[in-house]
Amino acid sequence: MLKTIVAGTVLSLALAGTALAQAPKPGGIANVVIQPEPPGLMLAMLQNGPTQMVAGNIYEGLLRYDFALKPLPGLAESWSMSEDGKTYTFKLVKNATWHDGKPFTADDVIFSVELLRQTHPRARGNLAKVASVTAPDPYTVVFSLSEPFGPFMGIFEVGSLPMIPKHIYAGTDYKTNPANNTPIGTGPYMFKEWKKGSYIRLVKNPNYHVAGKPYLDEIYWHVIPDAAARAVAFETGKVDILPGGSVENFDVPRLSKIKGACSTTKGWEFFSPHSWLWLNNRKGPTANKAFRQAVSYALDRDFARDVVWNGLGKPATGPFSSSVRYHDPKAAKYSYDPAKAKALLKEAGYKGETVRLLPLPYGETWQRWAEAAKQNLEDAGIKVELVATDVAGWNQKTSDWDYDIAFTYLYQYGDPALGVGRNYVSSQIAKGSPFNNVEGYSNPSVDEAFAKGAVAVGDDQRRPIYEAVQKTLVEDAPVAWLLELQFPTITRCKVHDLVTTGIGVNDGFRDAWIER
Amino acid sequence: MAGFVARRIAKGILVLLAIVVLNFFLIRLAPGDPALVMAGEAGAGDEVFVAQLREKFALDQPLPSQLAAYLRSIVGLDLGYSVRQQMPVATLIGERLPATLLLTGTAFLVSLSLGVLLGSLAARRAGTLADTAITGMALLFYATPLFWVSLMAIILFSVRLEWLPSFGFETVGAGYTGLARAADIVRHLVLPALTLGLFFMAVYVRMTRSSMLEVSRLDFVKTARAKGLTEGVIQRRHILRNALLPVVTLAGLQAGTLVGGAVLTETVFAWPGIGRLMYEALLQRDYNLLLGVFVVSSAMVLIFNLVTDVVYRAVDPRIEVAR
Amino acid sequence: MNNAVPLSAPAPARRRGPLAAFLRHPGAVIGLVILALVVAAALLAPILYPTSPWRMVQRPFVPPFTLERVPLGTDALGRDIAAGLMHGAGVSLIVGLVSTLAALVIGVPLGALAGYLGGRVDDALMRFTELFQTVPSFALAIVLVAILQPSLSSMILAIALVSWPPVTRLVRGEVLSLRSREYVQAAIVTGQTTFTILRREVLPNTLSPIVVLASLMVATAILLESSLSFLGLGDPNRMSWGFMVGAGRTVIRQAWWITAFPGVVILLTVLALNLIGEGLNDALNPRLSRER
Amino acid sequence: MDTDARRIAVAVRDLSLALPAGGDRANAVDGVSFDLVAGEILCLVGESGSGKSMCAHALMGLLPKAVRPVSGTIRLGDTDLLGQDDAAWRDTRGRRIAMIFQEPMTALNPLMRIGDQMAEMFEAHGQLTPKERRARAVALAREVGLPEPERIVRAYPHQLSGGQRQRAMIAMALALEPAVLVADEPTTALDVTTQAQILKLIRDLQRRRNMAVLFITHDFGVVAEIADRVLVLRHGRVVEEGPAAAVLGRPQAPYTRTLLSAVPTMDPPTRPPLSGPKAVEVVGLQKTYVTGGGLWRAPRRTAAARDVAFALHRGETLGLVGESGSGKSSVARLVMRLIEPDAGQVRLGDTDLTRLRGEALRQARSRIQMVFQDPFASLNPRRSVGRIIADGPVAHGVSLPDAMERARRLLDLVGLDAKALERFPHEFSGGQRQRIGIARALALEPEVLVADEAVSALDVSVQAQVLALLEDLKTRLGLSMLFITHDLRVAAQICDRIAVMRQGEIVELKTAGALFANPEHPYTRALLDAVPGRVRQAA
Repeated sequence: MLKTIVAGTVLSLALAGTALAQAPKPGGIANVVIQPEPPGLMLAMLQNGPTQMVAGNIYEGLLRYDFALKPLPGLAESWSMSEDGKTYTFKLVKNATWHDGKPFTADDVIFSVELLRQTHPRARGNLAKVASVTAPDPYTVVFSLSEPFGPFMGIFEVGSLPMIPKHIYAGTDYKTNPANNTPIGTGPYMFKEWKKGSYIRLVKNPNYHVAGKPYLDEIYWHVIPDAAARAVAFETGKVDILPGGSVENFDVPRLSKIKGACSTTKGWEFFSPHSWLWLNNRKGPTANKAFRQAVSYALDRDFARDVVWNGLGKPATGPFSSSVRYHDPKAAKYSYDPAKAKALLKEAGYKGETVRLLPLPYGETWQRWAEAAKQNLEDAGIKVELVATDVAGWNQKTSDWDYDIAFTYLYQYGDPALGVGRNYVSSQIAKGSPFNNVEGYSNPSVDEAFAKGAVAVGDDQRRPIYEAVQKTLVEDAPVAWLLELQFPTITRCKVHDLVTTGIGVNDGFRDAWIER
Repeated sequence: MAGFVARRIAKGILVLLAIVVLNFFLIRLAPGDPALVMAGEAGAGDEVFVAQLREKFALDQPLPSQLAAYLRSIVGLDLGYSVRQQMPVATLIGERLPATLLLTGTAFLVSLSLGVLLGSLAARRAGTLADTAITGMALLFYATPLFWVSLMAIILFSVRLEWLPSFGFETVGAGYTGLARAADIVRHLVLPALTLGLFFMAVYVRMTRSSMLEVSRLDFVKTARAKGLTEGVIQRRHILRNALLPVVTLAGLQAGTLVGGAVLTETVFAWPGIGRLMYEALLQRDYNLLLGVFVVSSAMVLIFNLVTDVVYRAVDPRIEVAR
Repeated sequence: MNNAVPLSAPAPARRRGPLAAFLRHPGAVIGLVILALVVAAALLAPILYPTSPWRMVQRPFVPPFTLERVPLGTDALGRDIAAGLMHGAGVSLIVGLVSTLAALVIGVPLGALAGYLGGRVDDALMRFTELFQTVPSFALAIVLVAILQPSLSSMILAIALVSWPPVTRLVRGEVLSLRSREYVQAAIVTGQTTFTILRREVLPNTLSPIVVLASLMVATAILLESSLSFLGLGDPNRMSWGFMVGAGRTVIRQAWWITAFPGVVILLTVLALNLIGEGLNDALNPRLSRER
Repeated sequence: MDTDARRIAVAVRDLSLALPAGGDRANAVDGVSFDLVAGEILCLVGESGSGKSMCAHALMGLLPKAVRPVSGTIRLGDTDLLGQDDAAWRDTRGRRIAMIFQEPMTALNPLMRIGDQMAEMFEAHGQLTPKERRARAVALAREVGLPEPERIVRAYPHQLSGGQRQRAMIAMALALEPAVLVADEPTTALDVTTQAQILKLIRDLQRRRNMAVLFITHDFGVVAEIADRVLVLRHGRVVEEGPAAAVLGRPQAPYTRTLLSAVPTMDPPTRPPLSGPKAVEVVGLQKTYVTGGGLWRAPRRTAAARDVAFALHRGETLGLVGESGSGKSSVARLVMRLIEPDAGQVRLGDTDLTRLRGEALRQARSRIQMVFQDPFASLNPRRSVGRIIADGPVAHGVSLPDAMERARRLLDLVGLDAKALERFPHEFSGGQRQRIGIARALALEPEVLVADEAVSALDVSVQAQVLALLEDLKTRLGLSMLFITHDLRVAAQICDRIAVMRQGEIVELKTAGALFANPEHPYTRALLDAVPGRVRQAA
């Protein structure tokens, strides 16, 4: 695990090295695909993927994270933690200004924390242990925690805790503030215009607080609803950048091989998207552990990766993605073994009831995957009916627990306390959200382990707790883990330094430049 | 005529209101709601978040009062507000409508004129090779799935031949103005308008042909022949003019549906029109926006039907009496 | 007033059977042959391809005409295109026929009532029909499928719900003209009940135009089904042609055959139905038939 | 007649026109010869299917595609028209031979102004300037007696009455002063008074311009009115030819004699007066049709029945005559309760038919039955003849076998073979169908028969047979009959009393003999005067 990260770092350094050989040249326009069209760009209100991708250029967080998820300076230039792990002090950059010219100060940070606690569900969870935020001087912010929180340094990237201008939002109704349509941040690019259904245009922020950056004059985010059309747009040179997930995976190998095209799978380390099948632990055949294990044995993950995902991603071994801290590869148990699946089904006393399988309504790849999974399960002797839904239907069915098996994938945010525990602890069993413990798994020992892991300080304390919990979960098979997903970013090779952190394209284009 | 128009408008408004009520309930029968969609897209969300969104969308109100509020605003010619897009529905539709009208209008005019031309040619040459070729081609286009032609057209003209752009309304960021911009838009327009128009052209070819054949058997055509008129004059002045009446009716019906019916073309060609807006609004359960699109496209249908009737009355002097 | 008998009196012998008229129409015969092949494919699919068409039988992207086992190649998951086409035939036919039948079941009685009863009933029914004709039909179909959530039955229902208004209008028009026909008046005069008159005198005589319209509606329904499936609104458990085109479009560049074959098959089927419709029209409505 | 003085305009010799294979005969027209002479009207007479219209169309080169000339010549001056090409035909049509058609309602382009359609005549032959053409159109309109010529040339066809349209057609045909005019049943679709005017117009114009006219008709009354010479056609062959007086007065061919004898005369036979009990009594019947209208427009009102009252005695035949739009058919339908009256009563014995509703009405209907006009539209094409006749009795509770037995008897009664039971309407001729219609009406053993133009669509010889049948049945079964017709000759033959209707009103009602001998109302007089052939017959 550690080794991979080191290797990754070395590789990225090597890439940085080649880039350094060519000095960045300012100027140029980046044409990027955005899919689907975001509902808005106000990052504190909306956390959709496309919103984050575009707004990551407009807003900034206090920190950024490298490929190994170590903190990098953002709007905070330095930081420190007290011995007891309960007090964190951030020094802010002094020359940052909002796009309307007002200076960025500690008051904005305090205001943002307050605002986000109301509007941002993930920030609300992440900030749960923050007792107070204070500003001893305009460029220093102190977070005091009620008890230690292991992953605290990992919650400050732009999508998780974006900085919002106090002078615009204070005292207003956040939801209807007109500035939501013309977002103002401190980021390297400023919002210019949005032609709904066509494109969003950002322009260079000339007063950006990092000298010499950014390099690009403008960024156009093109809305192209049809996946095939997006692929054609890249081929014909209409767009230069296809962020991860914007073309179907079937097209990735072909587009990557086009002359002058480069691709990277980096930039997703922070999110570490992890896919699995929700198995309804409450009722039906899936309530039976042996049946759930049978499902896991029946799935051909290598086929899914090689054929459905065109070789992208890797089979998931358990609840922790390999880029999440304390991932334990030894916890692995399930390989493709239809015979064993059949035996387990017999043991479970499965009598051929039809099981409803909910594909994830996010495009062709997921649909194909569901079709392939259905075949896998039927080969093992499970009778499966695919249930078609759209996004709204899927969300309703999963959050109302009205399913037997459902595809999903979720971000893990680098730390088990931020992105893993929510799916397995019993306190997170609640209707109305598709992201909590939807499967309804309840195990007191797991609950306790995740509680302890979150407040333990230091890797030495946290690692054994999490390794144990991985073993328990794999054995109980509350869900059937599938693949660690990779969403390669495809660009023209003349676009440099687009992906420089573990947050990838979502971290903004502040380092990117185009060779001309 | 003014009375007729007023009567039709009054009737149209009633139909529109009925459509609003019907669709209002219809849409809400769909599983899920906009709050869930947004929560889902966010990749994170708890009950508080979803509840906040519901409040924001005014979904926490009882259904009848939501309908009453909507009807009130509709009567005031206000299509409401899309909370999801953070914009008034009218603005959103207003931004998309010109593109749709351009696309469907072009497709309509091209298909109508080509269809009538080819259809009358086929009728005149009924039974000959030219007739067989034209009707065969029309039948082929009529039977071809629109989306399939679109895909094939993109492959051929955009990818293989690189003659025409494959998607979008114009070259974004090229900074064209004036004529250059118009030319650019036209280049983008060609493929979607043609593929959309092919089907309708087929319809008009068939309609014109059969209508002309039917009219050509009427007595007054014999009268015209008995006058010693040339075949061209007979075809043009006597047959075609009368044969066009049913075509006008059909065209009126279709011009209306073209407004809302270009979902497929707009999706495949990434044309920023309201057909696509409707589909997206549906998937996002953006109720106000979806209803707004329905209201506007239905209103368009009614307007086009009215225009057709007015045209019909202008062309056919008999109507006044028949009514 | 004096209705002279037409120029060439239709002597009894001149009337030829509609079947003969139909079979003399070369297009209709071609259409019939194609349709027969499609029906045969649907019937033979479970025999020739007993395993599910969803089964991954070969490596993905096998081009057509290279492997004997998969003559038309495989799709992105290695499923047999030929098997998909065969099994899809059934779905297309079922959707086409059942939705058309459903539309007729809605449309014919409404049209008959409106046309025969006239007055307020007619007015009310026509306003109702207008309502459905004013909303763009494809958009309405999409919304309906989305509401009901995609499945074979919801698709059939949606297609039926958007395609009945023309039936109603046609039947109404026919009934309206038949109502004043003398043999209908004769039936009234001889004291037959309204229901009997509709069933015995009126509706049988609207049959020809309805049959013609229905054949075209089946074609349109198959197109609609494929369009909905193309947008991903099809039944995920049924292999259908529209689904195949939709699933193949993302890989159309690498594997043209995945989209091309089902596209061609849809085209041919719809074409066949249209040809049959034209043939039926010529045979059953000789008034409208082509130039002698 | 001096042959040298006759200027032959068109000479038709041995003309044969072939029908497509598979028809009931090989040739539509078989070896027909005739001359069209300047200043003379040649009437081509025959029943339907005689080929008379084909001859007319052959003269214009307007034969249907399937009909080909196989032999013979049509000489116009030095040219054989049959041999000329399309361009020559176009030059001939309108300029040298012009034609008017049967249906003035459909023979004019509905979308063009009358004047423009007249002007087209000049345009087609490259004559005059557009301005002159318009002036000539007005002059022509005036010549054919159209009212307000300046205005009417700007009108559309639908704004004209049937007679005015036929005048417009004639004006068009005369525009280029053709030597020959072909008139194909030009007055058949017109009311009798209008017919008289149009016949007079044609006659006048023909004399004034010294044209040769080929006049196609099936009506011997019209022949008597207008013909100089007559040519009788049967099955495409000439049966008899000669001067009008000779053919009408001393017909040689048996067929001609049969035809002529079938034409009803204007002298009603003397009938014993009837004053038995009233079978039907109609009191104060009112019906006004309201069309169009709405919030912003005043509706158009047409009176179909204005205070109509009459009684029909048992065993009596009451004729209801009038022109189109007089309301006679509406009265028939009101009596049948096929339409609802605005006011008034129809009493059937003691029963007030207008009061009955639903089931009671359905039951009462068996007492009064109807025979319809159109033999092709009055029988359901999809039901066997047996079922058509039996449906009524079955609806009134008779078992199907009994009803079929009754149908068999009725077929025998109306003179049809019992085998007809199993067959379908399209297998029968018009006259046979009308017999089936009568059988259907009789199946319910009614007291009253309403015959609405029951013989109007039939050829004259068939018409005579059906009339005889009706007469016979009425007497044998003791029926009363309300007989609606536009044809005064028919009315004279069959009716005991006759009511003359105009604009929804009965203007005169008396016995047939009295009405013809001594018409009182001016409208009745006008109607009687207009009957074609009356003058010559009287002379």
